[in-house]
Amino acid sequence: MTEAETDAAVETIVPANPVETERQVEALLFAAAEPLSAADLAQRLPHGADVGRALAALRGRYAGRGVELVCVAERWRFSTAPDLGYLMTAEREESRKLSKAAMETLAIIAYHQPTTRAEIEQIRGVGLSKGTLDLLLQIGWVKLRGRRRSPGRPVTYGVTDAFLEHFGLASLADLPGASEMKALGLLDASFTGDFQLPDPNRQDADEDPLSEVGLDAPEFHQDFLE
Amino acid sequence: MTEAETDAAVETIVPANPVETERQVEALLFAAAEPLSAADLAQRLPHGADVGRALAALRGRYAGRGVELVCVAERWRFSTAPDLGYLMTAEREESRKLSKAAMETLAIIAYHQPTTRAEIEQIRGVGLSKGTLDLLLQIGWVKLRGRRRSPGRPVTYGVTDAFLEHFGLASLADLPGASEMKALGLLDASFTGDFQLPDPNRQDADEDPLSEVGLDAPEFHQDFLE
Amino acid sequence: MSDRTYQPPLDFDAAEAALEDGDALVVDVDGFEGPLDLLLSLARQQKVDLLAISITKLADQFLAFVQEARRKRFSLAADYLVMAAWLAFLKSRLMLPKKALVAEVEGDPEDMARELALRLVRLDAVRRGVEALKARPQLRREVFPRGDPQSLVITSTTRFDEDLYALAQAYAQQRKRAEARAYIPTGRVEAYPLEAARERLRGLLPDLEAWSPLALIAPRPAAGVDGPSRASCLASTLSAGLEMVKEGALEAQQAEILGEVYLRARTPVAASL
Repeated sequence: MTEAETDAAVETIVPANPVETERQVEALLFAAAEPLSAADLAQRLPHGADVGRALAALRGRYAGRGVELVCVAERWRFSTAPDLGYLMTAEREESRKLSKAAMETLAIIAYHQPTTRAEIEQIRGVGLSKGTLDLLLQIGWVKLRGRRRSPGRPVTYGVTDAFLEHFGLASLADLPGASEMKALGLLDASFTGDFQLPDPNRQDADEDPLSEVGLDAPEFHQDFLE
Repeated sequence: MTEAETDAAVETIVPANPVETERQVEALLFAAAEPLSAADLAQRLPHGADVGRALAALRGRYAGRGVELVCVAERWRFSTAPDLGYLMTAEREESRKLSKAAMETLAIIAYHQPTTRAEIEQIRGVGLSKGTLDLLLQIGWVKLRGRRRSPGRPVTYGVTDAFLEHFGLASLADLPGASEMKALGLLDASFTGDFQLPDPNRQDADEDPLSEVGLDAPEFHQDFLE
Repeated sequence: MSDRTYQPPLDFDAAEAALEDGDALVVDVDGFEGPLDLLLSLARQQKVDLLAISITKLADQFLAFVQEARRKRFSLAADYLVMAAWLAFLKSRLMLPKKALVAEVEGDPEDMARELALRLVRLDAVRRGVEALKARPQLRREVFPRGDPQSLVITSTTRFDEDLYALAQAYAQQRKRAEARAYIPTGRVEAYPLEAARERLRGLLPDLEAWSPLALIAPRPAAGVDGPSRASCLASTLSAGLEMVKEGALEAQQAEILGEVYLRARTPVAASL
């Protein structure tokens, strides 16, 4: 016999206290993941509880408050008062600049994708802090593409459609090339390094697509405990 | 000009109405998935709103109801009254039954933080099996705080906000019995003095007084990056 | 208190569980988590403030426990035996008259006893902390958060206003940096061998009766042909020339620092050959 059933057994003898029923309904509606019907509530309450009365009393109690008890399709739920909707939707928009490291990392991923963390570090000549890639992933400009078929099977990164959209590019082929950069004075005329624009359609032969690989997150604590 | 700024400009002329502020705070806390700090709330409310007063008023208004306003980890949330827990069979999570060792380790970390593995072992008088701390870290109740400035620079542990939220504690100072333990000097790491009991499990060189280290706790990223 | 009171409960399940966990040395046959745990449970049987417990009595109880366990052939973890030995020692010290002790060397037994009592108090406090925590209403066990939170919360959207120029700039700068860093001398620099320079100078000796500038003497690399650079030719010729000065075959002079170096064959040319 469960605790609730025990209670129910008791409640058949002692009639339900309306104040208590109201508290119970209030708690149930608050904690429920979806709206509940009067029948749902009755089922979960001690036998003999006057659910209708409790709902009416609660509706009255919450009227005009910041939260209201509403009935939709014969189901009840709490929801915030309609006139306060602006509080829920207001977005704070902050304009921010990416750090130099983040911008450079983004640029490398854009021009060299699919690329690995090690390659990024090699080109930048400095280690990449975890936060940098995380930030780019979080902004949604960089995504995991798959894994390189090389020892260690490192994860490969590429840019997203959101990246192209943000920078107003129709495709990766529209990234400024060496000649544009020279024209902009960003590169010396004498720059001769190999400079290839990524082929947007390129699927590296040595890359396993993401879907095939279990990118299980390693247990984070392993990294720190030893 | 952002919306918040617009509001602020208006509100400097019309002072915030306490009743309205209470409604707004109520709505925000109801709608929130996570506890909100007074600062979180203030940020979303028109300028000049007295959040503290609204919280106090709400706490009084909900006292004894089926839903209560509680302060956990220095943030605020509505939650169902503890005595009604038996009704929430549908919402109850299969509770993790922590082992005695894990529970004691958790308690030691909570009361003695920041504390090291060696100190935990010293207090319990037995070695700590590897899985115990891992489990607590994984649940998210314990975090790495930094390193002790003592030979070997051992890692120090502390409890998280999730721990405080789970046990409904407004802050560490609200740990049950903490003040009594403090009065008895039991939380003072140096209380055992120079003399050591024989203790084969103890890793020594860790008797420096507890001192807060300025190190950032390492961040836990969902580290699928490598 | 009779011996029965503290006879250990023989908890074989705990022992087996411990074996499976690989913790056999930590959790002992009797289910106590180490000697301190056992001591605490023995101390509680004295039903007094833990700080006021009789350590000699406690030592007796512990030693009896250890003896009993050995009699029943339970393997005891080493730390139980260490603790037993230490308690026997402490007890003997506590029973000695104070003046018989060499306190300076071995420490005050009263201090040691108080220390042990404090350790037990602290472990006991942790246990009570655990109970207090367990008694609290816990989230999703006794208290429940909003089951269906609304869309909101602090949706601070951050807009990054980076433009393509910044991107190209970031990339170009790195490529330049990488290029500078990646400078590797392209292969070996070919040098004009000293031997060759010496050989050549000897051949030229008959033509060097007058002071001749080094720049004219040194060979000029043919344009468009890979070979030693002009600088290398000059350097090697100078070196070879100085060696021959030392041998007495040549004379050298320089009018000023960094000025042109002139070479001339010494007069008794034939003698040196």
